[in-house]
Amino acid sequence: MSESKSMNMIGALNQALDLYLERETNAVILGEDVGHFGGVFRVTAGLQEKYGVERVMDAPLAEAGIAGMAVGMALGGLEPIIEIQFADFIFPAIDQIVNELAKYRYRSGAQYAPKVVVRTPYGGGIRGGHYHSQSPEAHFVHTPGLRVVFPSNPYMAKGLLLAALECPDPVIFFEPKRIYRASQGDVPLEYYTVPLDRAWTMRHGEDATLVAWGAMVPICLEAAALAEGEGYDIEVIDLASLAPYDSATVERSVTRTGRLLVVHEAPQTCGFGAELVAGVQDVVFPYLEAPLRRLGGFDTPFPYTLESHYMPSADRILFELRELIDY
Amino acid sequence: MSESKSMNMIGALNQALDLYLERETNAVILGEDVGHFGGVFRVTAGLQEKYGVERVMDAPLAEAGIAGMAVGMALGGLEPIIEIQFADFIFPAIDQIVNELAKYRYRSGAQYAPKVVVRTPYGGGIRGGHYHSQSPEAHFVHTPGLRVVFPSNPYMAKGLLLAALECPDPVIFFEPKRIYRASQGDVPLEYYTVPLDRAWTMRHGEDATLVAWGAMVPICLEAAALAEGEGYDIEVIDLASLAPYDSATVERSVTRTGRLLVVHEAPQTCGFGAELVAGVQDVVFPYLEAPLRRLGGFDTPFPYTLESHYMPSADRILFELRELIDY
Amino acid sequence: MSGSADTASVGATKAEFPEVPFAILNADGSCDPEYRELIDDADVVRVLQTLWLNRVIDQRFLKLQRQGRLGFYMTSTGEEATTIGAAYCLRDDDPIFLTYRELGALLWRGVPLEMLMNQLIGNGQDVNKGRQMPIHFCFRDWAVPSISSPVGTQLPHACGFGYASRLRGTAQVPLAFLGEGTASQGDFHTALNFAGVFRTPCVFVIRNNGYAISTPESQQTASESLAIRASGYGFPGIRIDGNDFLAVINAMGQAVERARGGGGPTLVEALTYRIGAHSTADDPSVYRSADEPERWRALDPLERLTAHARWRGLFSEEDERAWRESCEARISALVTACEAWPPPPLETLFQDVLRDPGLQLRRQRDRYLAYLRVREPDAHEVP
Amino acid sequence: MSGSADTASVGATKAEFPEVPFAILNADGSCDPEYRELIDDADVVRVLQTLWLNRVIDQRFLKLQRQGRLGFYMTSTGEEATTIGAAYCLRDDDPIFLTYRELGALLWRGVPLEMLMNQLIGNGQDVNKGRQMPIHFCFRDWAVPSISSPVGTQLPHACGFGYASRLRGTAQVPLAFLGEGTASQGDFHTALNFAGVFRTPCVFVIRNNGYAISTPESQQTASESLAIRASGYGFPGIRIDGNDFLAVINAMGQAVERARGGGGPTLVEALTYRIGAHSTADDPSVYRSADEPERWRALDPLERLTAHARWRGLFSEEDERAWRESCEARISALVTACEAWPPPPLETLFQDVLRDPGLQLRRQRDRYLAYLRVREPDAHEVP
Ligand SMILES: Cc1ncc(C[n+]2csc(CCOP(=O)(O)OP(=O)(O)O)c2C)c(N)n1
Ligand SMILES: Cc1ncc(C[n+]2csc(CCOP(=O)(O)OP(=O)(O)O)c2C)c(N)n1
Ligand SMILES: [Mg+2]
Ligand SMILES: [Mg+2]
Repeated sequence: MSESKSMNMIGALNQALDLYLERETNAVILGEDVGHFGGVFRVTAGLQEKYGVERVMDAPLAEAGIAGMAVGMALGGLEPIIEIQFADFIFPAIDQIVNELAKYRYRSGAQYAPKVVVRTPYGGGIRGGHYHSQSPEAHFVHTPGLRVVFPSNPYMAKGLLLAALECPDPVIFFEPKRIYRASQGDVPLEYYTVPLDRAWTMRHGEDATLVAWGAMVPICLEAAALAEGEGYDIEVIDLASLAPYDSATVERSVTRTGRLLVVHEAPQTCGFGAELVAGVQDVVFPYLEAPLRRLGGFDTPFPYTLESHYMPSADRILFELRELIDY
Repeated sequence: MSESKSMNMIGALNQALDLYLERETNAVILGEDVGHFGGVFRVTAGLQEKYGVERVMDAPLAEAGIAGMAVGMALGGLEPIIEIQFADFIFPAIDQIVNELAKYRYRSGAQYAPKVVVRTPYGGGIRGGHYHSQSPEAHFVHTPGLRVVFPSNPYMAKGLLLAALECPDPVIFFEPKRIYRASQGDVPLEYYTVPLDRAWTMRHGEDATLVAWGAMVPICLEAAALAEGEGYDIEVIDLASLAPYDSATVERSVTRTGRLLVVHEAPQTCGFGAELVAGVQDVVFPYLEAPLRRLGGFDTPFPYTLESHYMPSADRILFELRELIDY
Repeated sequence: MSGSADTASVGATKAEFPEVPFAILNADGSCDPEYRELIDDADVVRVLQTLWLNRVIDQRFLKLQRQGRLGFYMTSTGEEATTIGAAYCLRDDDPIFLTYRELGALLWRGVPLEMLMNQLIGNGQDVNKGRQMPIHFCFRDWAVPSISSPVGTQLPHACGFGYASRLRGTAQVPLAFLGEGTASQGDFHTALNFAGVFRTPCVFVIRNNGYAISTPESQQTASESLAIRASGYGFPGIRIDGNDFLAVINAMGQAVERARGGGGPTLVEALTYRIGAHSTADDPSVYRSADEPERWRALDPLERLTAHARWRGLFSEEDERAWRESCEARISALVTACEAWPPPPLETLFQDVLRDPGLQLRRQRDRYLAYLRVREPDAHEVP
Repeated sequence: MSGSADTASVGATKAEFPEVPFAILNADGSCDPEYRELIDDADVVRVLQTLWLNRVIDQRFLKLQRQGRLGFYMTSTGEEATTIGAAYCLRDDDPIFLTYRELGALLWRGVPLEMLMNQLIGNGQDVNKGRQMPIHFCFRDWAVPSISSPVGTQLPHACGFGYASRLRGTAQVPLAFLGEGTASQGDFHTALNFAGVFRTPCVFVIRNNGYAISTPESQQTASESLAIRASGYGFPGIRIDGNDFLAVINAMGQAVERARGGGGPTLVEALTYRIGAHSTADDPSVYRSADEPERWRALDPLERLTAHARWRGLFSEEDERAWRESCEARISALVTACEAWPPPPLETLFQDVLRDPGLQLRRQRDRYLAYLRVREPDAHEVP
């Protein structure tokens, strides 16, 4: 068995990048402050030193330029890995992502298939206010031609990022910055991948199914533990990939439990929770014991002082679960 | 009773703009080719001549600049109405729309409330391929702080646009370009508004509820007529406003019919259909006779030659309705 | 829009491009002997033939569109000296990032006419599988990446490709075209700024044809030129007469050489004119007088290169007539052949979104096929 | 980043700003007599006091942040001549579009300290209702629109506001600040280009402080200056010593006057230096040597204006000490008072998204209140 080490998510992501840059000489990193500084969250620390300024580059402050240049690099045979410093700042780059990157393979009849991995820290819980807290995944899930991936712990972070880097499709890789350091775990030192397209059952249960991704996974596990104290047996699924998503695993679970609660940070309306509910109820309708529910952020911009009210908490999840189970 | 005239949607929209510019001297129009040319679809025809180049302006070719300048104009006391030539080209402007326009009132504690109406032709059916066919509404519905409105015929177009122009909130006004000219109807010549926030029951029925907006409304009415031939009694609701949306009307309907099919052009995954299904089943769960379904575009970029397979048709809607009713 | 020679080179960039004249061809087709060597006789003829082919195609396809046999078309009539001239200076593997108005570059590169035609029709033979509107070409075997409608998005791609070329040692020099209207987009700024910072080998060519649909250049910028913007990115920008084939290849040749030699990017602003409508969906009579294009016909790049050829004793009127007729004949045959192809198979609708379709798309496809089986039980024998 | 006088004005813009010198203050605090009239003695003292207040606030708030009493803070130490000088040239109703590093402009405008402090804390007294991170101010009564984090988005706002000002006849001149890193954004390009085309009254001031977080200016652009970009938009751009208060108000005064008089926009590039860290989340020791900021301390705008005041016989060391102490005292009182306020009421979380909350948000709110009633039956007596 291979050696492993306890590390946090930043360390795990850094390892994945290091291993991939080592193995694939066409892989390059581009982003704001990712070079000598190693990124504002230090995910790329040490990589410029090791692989040179030609392969690990500080970009001018323009997300559209970063994404657009990456598409061109990929057309030219490189494998760009770009960092958008905060997911909130992905919007200047969204035209290049949804109209170019996502559609290039299709529109060229697969003559070209630019492959870019877009890494970006997302989510709330760091007192970041409007612009350092958003979870814009739904925009990308709704865009055919992209994969959308969320790790929820260091092991998954390394394995999913390596899988994303190997994958021939463009991937938007959302990193839960709130647990960048808080999430600690054993991670094999060797190269390994965790398959995309798969949901992961983190805890088995019979009374209701909880689905989440990224930073909401540990919160859901916490809620499930609380629920256990009240005699409820909750299944927790880490969706991990949102596009395409493994609805089969969720459907199997809900067929048993008859109940589903999806938890996410993004505003509830038109969030991914809606998709999961709509998709799952279509298939498992005869087995449902209660309406499928979602607990998302409120339909407001992300707040500052009142942030703790905004973010779904284990306690609120429990409140929702109780109601579903007693429905 | 006031005089009315048969006209198409372009004429109705043009009238609304004309009446509003006349009444509100702070209202201005900004967009590509909207001035002397009157817009590539001629919605702004004659307005520059009437209101001058200071109030009806051709913009340089930059959607981000148009949206960003409009926010500033609104802060300075104007009421900008901007045109994004095709909804597909709204993406360069999306940062200004979702991060600035949508959040300005909230983040300033309502000290400032820039009000901008963004008009944009959307949708398929004109052989426009990837970039002249998209329906990007879900991006904006998912952004708190915006209203999203869709007219489905000339009467609604004029009344909803005037309501949007009067409304103190930013509005993304999606115009169904496929029926710009095809949709003809009697339109009062006077100033009138059609309330936002309301869904409209276009046809009563007891067997299933069909919900759509914009160019899919006439298709759904056509499907309902076909269904009638097969003995099905279909209710058709024009949602008209997608954010905020009148789920109450839909819920009341589904409480009766027990069945819902949402039809839209945008890719199905994470489209607004998911939101409607998720929101409605939560409330009317005990009344459901079948899973709630959606019929959207495929999860592919919008095609060219095979467009007719992509767009939901009356016949496909009928196929789905049959299955729902026989469930 | 003025085209006088004193705007030939601009401010800060002069030093790096001291010798690039605004125009080279004289009114009578002659030129200064030192510039004659820019192109040999055989190539003058080949270029003229390409120019003619471009023009015949434009005329014929406009008609096809009016007959409803093409969904859409956009001409490049009047701008061929720029489009062909720029392509003329490239190596065959230098990628060309196109907009929708550079048919000439494709013709010069040698893309077979039937491949162009199949794209325009969107039939089952189209290498792009009929997925894009007419004119949105992509031919990887000819180093032509995919055209997209949102203007300006191709500019950072050229910059990125140049970076890849240098890092991978392929020595390719990407060329990106844009219209003057497109120079207003944010992507113009980020692309050129990144190209300056990373000193990527690439050349940006602005076809300043006076209009963006109905919007005149004067409404796009208050700057005296677009070329001048290059100095704000730290590399040379030059303005040339884009209807003067020799001026184009002179400037472009140097820009490409400079890029290939490690000297970084160049911005070339070629002054030209859009003789036709913006597209088959446009009606320019609403926004410009009929004599404006007429005035520009006097500066027609085809006339000017023809005069030059005659000055060299090449391409007689008879040659011209014969060539035109052969073009017409080729196109007639082509249209008939390409229209006969069936549309792309239904399967292609669901392919190439990702490498393999995900679960959601597979389910959507299966459901659609189920519908088709009910609807037309025999017609669709789909797997 | 060099600050030599020969970069004072750039290329094409020279003609329109012939008389704007790069720097005015001599090393000993003296200046050419013709520039002395730029500001009277009383204002020199007021400005110096504001500079000191700015600096004391920076020091104290940095400490508060380290003690965990502020969530976040960003200093503007070293850049106050630019921020205060620019604001100095405005009318009270001229809107200032800020980034996060122009506290001095707010202080000069006269925003009460407690209002600033309430925002930084995000308490219930904050006019922005505690909705934004510290530093993201908005004070409509002082013509300060809302700061947002995405850099550059404020630039087209200034352009649009200027347009509104002209059309509505209010004669307001919006000023927009940006950092040199931000000049790389697409919004910079579209804002300046639109300002040029519509000739909107407005002034753009680049605080070129050498860094965008860790990224040095050399990685933002290959251009020799940022001011030069203005010529690509058809209006004047000038580069000045941003640490020389007199040079700032001289250039800014002219730019504002020009805008107010219908002459259109101006781009001012002020060379300065970010003495501190980017923010309290940053550690500059990773990317620059400790003596680099030390070298810049020699050019400290506070020292230089102090020298000038002394040269005028103003603001003795004793005055300075007394003023500093009064600043310290004011701030101590302030912090205690503002920390005592409760957070904004829960209701505010759901307000102001649209003018009235829509059905979806009302339902979310009702559900959350239902949860709170179960969770803490007594605590939340919400309507
Ligand atoms: C982002 C974007 N906005 C708007 C359009 C619609 N549009 C297509 S071509 C065009 C004008 C382009 O003008 P220019 O760049 O000068 O090129 P030209 O057509 O003159 O060759 C416009 C506005 C588009 N394709 N993309
Ligand atoms: C669109 C966007 N991208 C990234 C960031 C993260 N960020 C915050 S400040 C900053 C650097 C800004 O540098 P500059 O414009 O020079 O201003 P300075 O901080 O030096 O005053 C960056 C990258 C942001 N706020 N917005
Ligand atoms: Mg043009
Ligand atoms: Mg800076």
